[in-house]
Amino acid sequence: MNLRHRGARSRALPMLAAALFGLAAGAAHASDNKIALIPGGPHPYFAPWEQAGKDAAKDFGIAAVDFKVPAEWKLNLQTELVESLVSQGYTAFGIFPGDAVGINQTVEELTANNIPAAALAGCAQDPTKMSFCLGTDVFNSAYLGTQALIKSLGGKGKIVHLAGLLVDPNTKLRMDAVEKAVKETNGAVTIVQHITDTDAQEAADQKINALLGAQKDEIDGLISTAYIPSVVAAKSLRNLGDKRIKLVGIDDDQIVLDGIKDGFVAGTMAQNPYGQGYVGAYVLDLIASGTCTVKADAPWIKTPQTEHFIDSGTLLISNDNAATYKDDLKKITAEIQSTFKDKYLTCK
Amino acid sequence: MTLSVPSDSRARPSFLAEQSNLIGLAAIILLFWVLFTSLAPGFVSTFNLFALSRSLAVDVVIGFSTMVVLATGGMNLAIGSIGVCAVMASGYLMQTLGLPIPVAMALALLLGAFLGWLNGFVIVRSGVNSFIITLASASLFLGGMLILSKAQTFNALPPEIAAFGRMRWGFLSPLLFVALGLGAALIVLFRFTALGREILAAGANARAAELSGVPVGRAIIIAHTLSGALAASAGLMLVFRLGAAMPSIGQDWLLPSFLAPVLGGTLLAGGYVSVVGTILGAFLVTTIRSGLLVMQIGNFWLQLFLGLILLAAVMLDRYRSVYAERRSLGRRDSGRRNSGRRA
Amino acid sequence: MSTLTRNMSFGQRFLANEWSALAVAIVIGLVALAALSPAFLTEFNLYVMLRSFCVVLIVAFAQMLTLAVGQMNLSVGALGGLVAIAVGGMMEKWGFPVPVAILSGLAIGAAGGLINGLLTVRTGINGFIITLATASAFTGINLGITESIPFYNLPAGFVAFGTGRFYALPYLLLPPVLIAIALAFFLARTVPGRQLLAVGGNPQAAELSGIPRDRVIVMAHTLSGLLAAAAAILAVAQLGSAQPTIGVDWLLMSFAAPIIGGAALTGGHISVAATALAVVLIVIIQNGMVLAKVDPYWVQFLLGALILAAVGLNRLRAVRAGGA
Amino acid sequence: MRLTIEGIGKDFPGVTALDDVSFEILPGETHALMGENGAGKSTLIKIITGLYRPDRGRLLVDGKPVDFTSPRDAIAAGISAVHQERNLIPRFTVGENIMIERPPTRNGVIDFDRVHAEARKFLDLIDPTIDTRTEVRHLSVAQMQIVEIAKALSLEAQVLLLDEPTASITGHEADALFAVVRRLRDEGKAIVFVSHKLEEVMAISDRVTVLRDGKIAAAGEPISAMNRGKIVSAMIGREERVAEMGTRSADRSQTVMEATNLATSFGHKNVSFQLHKGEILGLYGLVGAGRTELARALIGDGKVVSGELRLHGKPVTIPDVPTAIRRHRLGYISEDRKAEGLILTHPIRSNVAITVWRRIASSLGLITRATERKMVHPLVDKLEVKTPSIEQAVGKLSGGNQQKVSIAKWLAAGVEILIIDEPTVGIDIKTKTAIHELIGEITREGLSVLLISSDMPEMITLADRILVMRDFAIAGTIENSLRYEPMSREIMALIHAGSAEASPMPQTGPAPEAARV
Repeated sequence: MNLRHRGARSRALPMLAAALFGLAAGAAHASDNKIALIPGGPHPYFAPWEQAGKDAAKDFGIAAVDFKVPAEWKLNLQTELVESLVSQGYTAFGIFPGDAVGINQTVEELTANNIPAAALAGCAQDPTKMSFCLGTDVFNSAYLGTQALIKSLGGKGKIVHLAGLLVDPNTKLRMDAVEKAVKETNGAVTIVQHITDTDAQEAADQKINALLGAQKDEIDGLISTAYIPSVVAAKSLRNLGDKRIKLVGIDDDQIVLDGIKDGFVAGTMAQNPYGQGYVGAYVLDLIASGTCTVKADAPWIKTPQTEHFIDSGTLLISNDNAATYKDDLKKITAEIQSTFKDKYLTCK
Repeated sequence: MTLSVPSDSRARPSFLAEQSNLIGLAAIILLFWVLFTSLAPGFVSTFNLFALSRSLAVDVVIGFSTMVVLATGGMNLAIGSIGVCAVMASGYLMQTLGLPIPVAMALALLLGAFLGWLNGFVIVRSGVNSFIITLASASLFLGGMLILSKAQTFNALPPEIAAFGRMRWGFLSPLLFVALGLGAALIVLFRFTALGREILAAGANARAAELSGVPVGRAIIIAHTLSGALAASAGLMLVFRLGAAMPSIGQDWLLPSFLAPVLGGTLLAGGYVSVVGTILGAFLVTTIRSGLLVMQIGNFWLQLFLGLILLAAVMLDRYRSVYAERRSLGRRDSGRRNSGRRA
Repeated sequence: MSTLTRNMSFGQRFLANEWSALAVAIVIGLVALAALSPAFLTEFNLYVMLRSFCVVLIVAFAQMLTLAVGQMNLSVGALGGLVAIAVGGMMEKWGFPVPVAILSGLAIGAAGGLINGLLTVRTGINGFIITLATASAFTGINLGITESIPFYNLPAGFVAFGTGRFYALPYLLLPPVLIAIALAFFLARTVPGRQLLAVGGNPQAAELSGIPRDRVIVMAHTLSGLLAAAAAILAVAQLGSAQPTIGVDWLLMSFAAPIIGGAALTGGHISVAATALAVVLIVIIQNGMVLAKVDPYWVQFLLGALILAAVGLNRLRAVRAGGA
Repeated sequence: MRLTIEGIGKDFPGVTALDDVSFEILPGETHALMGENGAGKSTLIKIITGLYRPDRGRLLVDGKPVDFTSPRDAIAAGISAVHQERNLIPRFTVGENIMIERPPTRNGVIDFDRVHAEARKFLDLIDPTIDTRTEVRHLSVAQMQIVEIAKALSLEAQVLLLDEPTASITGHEADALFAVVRRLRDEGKAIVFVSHKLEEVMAISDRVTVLRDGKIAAAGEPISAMNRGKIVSAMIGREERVAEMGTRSADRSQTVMEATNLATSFGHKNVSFQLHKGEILGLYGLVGAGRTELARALIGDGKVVSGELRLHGKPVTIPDVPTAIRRHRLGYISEDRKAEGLILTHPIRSNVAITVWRRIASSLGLITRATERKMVHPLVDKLEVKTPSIEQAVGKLSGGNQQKVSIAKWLAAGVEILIIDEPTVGIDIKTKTAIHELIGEITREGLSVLLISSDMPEMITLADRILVMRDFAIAGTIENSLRYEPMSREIMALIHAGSAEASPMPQTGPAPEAARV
């Protein structure tokens, strides 16, 4: 049940973008690689990966790019799925780590069998044999989100952090990020408390409403770093009719977007799942074919989790760009894909 | 229905009859293996067999951990929490304190045993249902672990740990042999020791056992201690498997821990366990899961097929045993009587 | 013996109630939290607590009914999830009117419970295993249909019901209260209700007394499924969207509340009032921990400690009342 | 209603339980059904009440064949029964238990006032002191039995089967029951009466059918044509043998257990007695007098709060049962074999060896089945436990054989003092004799026995001296003269001394020879 956060429903991200870049880059080198894109478990965030995989297969002439979902959010189900796909002849894996640390042993085994793997959407914790991590920088996203919240509060106030599963290592990172952003205000902003384990609907509903019930007059802002509490908090503020408390959430759930439109939510941190799947498949194909290798001295971003990070694009959706952010993400995807080879790979 | 047979004709019930349940289970597993092997060649690839053996090893030990408590007619909902406490302790001891691996492992096992003992002690002393006590202690232990570890992962363990997890003996993981070794020890315990017998007697009829001089309280405490140690073992096996000590281990153990022993014939009511049955029960579930994955059934629908096949398997086993019973009776209505009772 | 209950003082009679310790614990909790934080007794906080009480209570009842006949239903959550997305789907995709969707959802829940019951009785396989398997199947159907994507566009009136309130009383509280009353009445005063308890109390005796045991077990499972469905529909209203994840964390709580309320795992002994009080206690504990700004790392620990304390208090009561 | 049993047969694995059983139960008669345990009585009753279906033959009601598939069918046909097993719902009230088959309802809602009123009517026939609003779990065993009977009466069935209805009730209550039986008979109902107590059967039956090894040994013989000896020889297939107790010359010089002014956590006060080596000390009293509780306190399953307990002359305090067994060689056989005595699902081997596992384990703590068998076989042989194998689950044995296993267990443990609580409840005549002989034999080998029994003939047959207990205190001690008449008079006098409702003599059995059953 790990990492049930982030997520969005940008299914709509059209093939258009794919077709655009596909014509340029793909079709030339048909490959017989079978690539699997594996999320941590069933979650709406990953839905765009299916289309992204299909598009990538078509655009880049890959034999197969399949979206394979573990039956539940359990690390062992994810690793079993990976293992069985190896038995079925898959040659590369794009994985959202069901656990940032726990996945590494499996990746190590994959690379020992000359099967490359990349972390998509979320990173594995270094040291890891993942070729690279293309995703949302967990720390940075939480940091930027908190900064956005602080800005909307006018630089002062009391905030509460709503976080995901406590036993997930990423949760600790997010807590640190929030605290870092708060510390930079030199005491103008204070954290009242971190509320964790809010990734299940009912738990989130209960805890967040309890928080609002008890302290709605004392707190000024909410930063949510997980998918479900973002949705629940947006909804609760709307019920309460409270526009005073500012909320910055994560992901573009319809409820959150509506909240932004109606002024109950200050903003939300968008992620780019389609781009992660699409670019991830493209690069994995190059690596698995032996055409390219990962460059050691590329301009990687260093994060607390890994030294081989590529930002798939994080941007704040607010009232200003709620209508256009999808196009922004498309641009980012195109940009990453077209420059990836030169920036990060050494190719024959 | 007294069987008026003189006592000197003391034919033991045949080995086959006694083991018929296990044989039935084994036959069903065999059936699935034939099926999966013929439908999906990847199923018997060495890579898949290795992966299967490794998952099986952990599931078997988790099953044992619940089984020893089921023997007393109780439950242990805290095995996941005990497991993760042992895991984090081992991580701390190896990574932070730098203790040698065997020492750290031994201490972690000891911690698991101690937490199990604590469960047993409170259950016996308070006389409160083990379900409630272990429900509460599951929270307590997990909470204690979180307070102490701040949910930090230990991922700089000695490299030997991960190496052992990747090691292959033939095409099997050595972890499976560890699990089977534990199983052998449990068979000895329940068949050949006074303690094991006492645990079973306490589970079958605590009052009668007590009046026969069995220290029932002690038997229950020891069963829980053992359960704690086994939960810790399962946790440590995952440390080898994952090469890291993580606070999220153990959270999803509860259902598999019951599934394996109950499928294998261990009674929830207590008083009877089947070690081999638990191994076969875990084996059946692992086989089905792995087979479905290899056959590429489902994705999102996988759970449905898993449920249906599990249902089919238990029903097949049920009808096999009813059929066997009828043949030996030459009678029809025995099935009716047995129906329904008790989860 | 027969006059035992007659000659007791009020205090003794109170102690003899299964739920008295829970009631005491709840009062202590309320007083402590009210003293600790002025926000606790505000109208909105009371509303929040009552609202989070609703779904959990019905889930606890769903499990309680199978416990009553000495069975278990491990599929409460899975069935709930299935009903939740079915109701959501019917409203969003097919545009069913709300009452039709709700009735269909309840029917699906009852059908799922009926399947559990029939399989248990007809095959003679332990209900534990049957419901474990069907739980997996229900979840599979849920995920297969939704591919884990929730249904959002629910009728406004339905969603409004989930959030509306009359002062501190959420509208959402109405169904659980009605269900609790109906259930208490059903178990205490109707023939099928008594038969259900009789089968749990002594199955052989019930059968010899002409009670159709198998039919009663099937009935218990069916009602359990029905209640799981009711809880799921309520959860959908409460959350404002039909999430496939509804129900995933129901299982433990579904057992905890009836058992803390004194239900025996072996059947025959359950209490609607005590189960309800156990849910109240759990809700207060959880609310209190947010209110008291408990360090997240301590939340789990305190939850366990408080449950243990409540149980200990009840144990003490039982010993005092001589009912140990 | 005429119930015809025609050529009924029923098989179980490896055994034919009933074979070609035919007889008729007529309206307006009390029909005794006799037979030893295992003769097929219970199977027959289960067929008549719809729990089993016969493999051969058929049942006819008023000449028309019927096919019962469940107890509901039998009840609908007008047949009700008091079974040997306890068939009450513990957490339901007495009233509701009695009316459980057809609770009076109003608009579909159970009318509890009428439930209790109706139940009261039937309960009053036997025991007006039981409150219908008490939960059954608070009742004593005897009271539960009475509720069972009232429940069967409440159906107002045409055929009423009573399977050992007097097993655990007092003579007083039994008398009330017999009065009801006679009245029902006079109203034209048929009563089938199953009992091991010959005296009862002789006293209230009109006709008697005897089963032996699943076959009819006597079918519907008028009781006037039978006598005790004829019934017994029909049952066991030979002449009755009286327990041969041999000469009991207990040497009273050696006191193994001595209680002085004991008070216990159960409420006993001033309990004093002495038990000598090789002696059988009887402990008689009505149900509820505190006999079982005294046994419990003695073995450490309750607390002695004051007074002194000496074993072999040394003062002891026994904190728990294991200490009683291991250190003081003191054992207890419970009256409730199923709930407290044996582990029914486990084999004979485990049930006997349970007391000695620790002793027979090797230095590594290991026991093999072979070691256990070596220990268990001689005892099973010596006690003549009838079983195909010592791996047989104890639950599948007859009551008598179960009791033998209980005794074997304590012989294995090597106890010196054994407290035996109601050793022959629900055990048939032949086995009862064997159990009595067995108890005699073990005391001759030096064991001392504290015998608790409500069965007066049994007490007078076995005991050397009899302690009479009343209200958790010893009312007196009587030296056994072995003469039934004066002994029973003396005992009852002690029991009822000072009690307001001094009842007449117990109706357990006036026949003088009963003392040696």
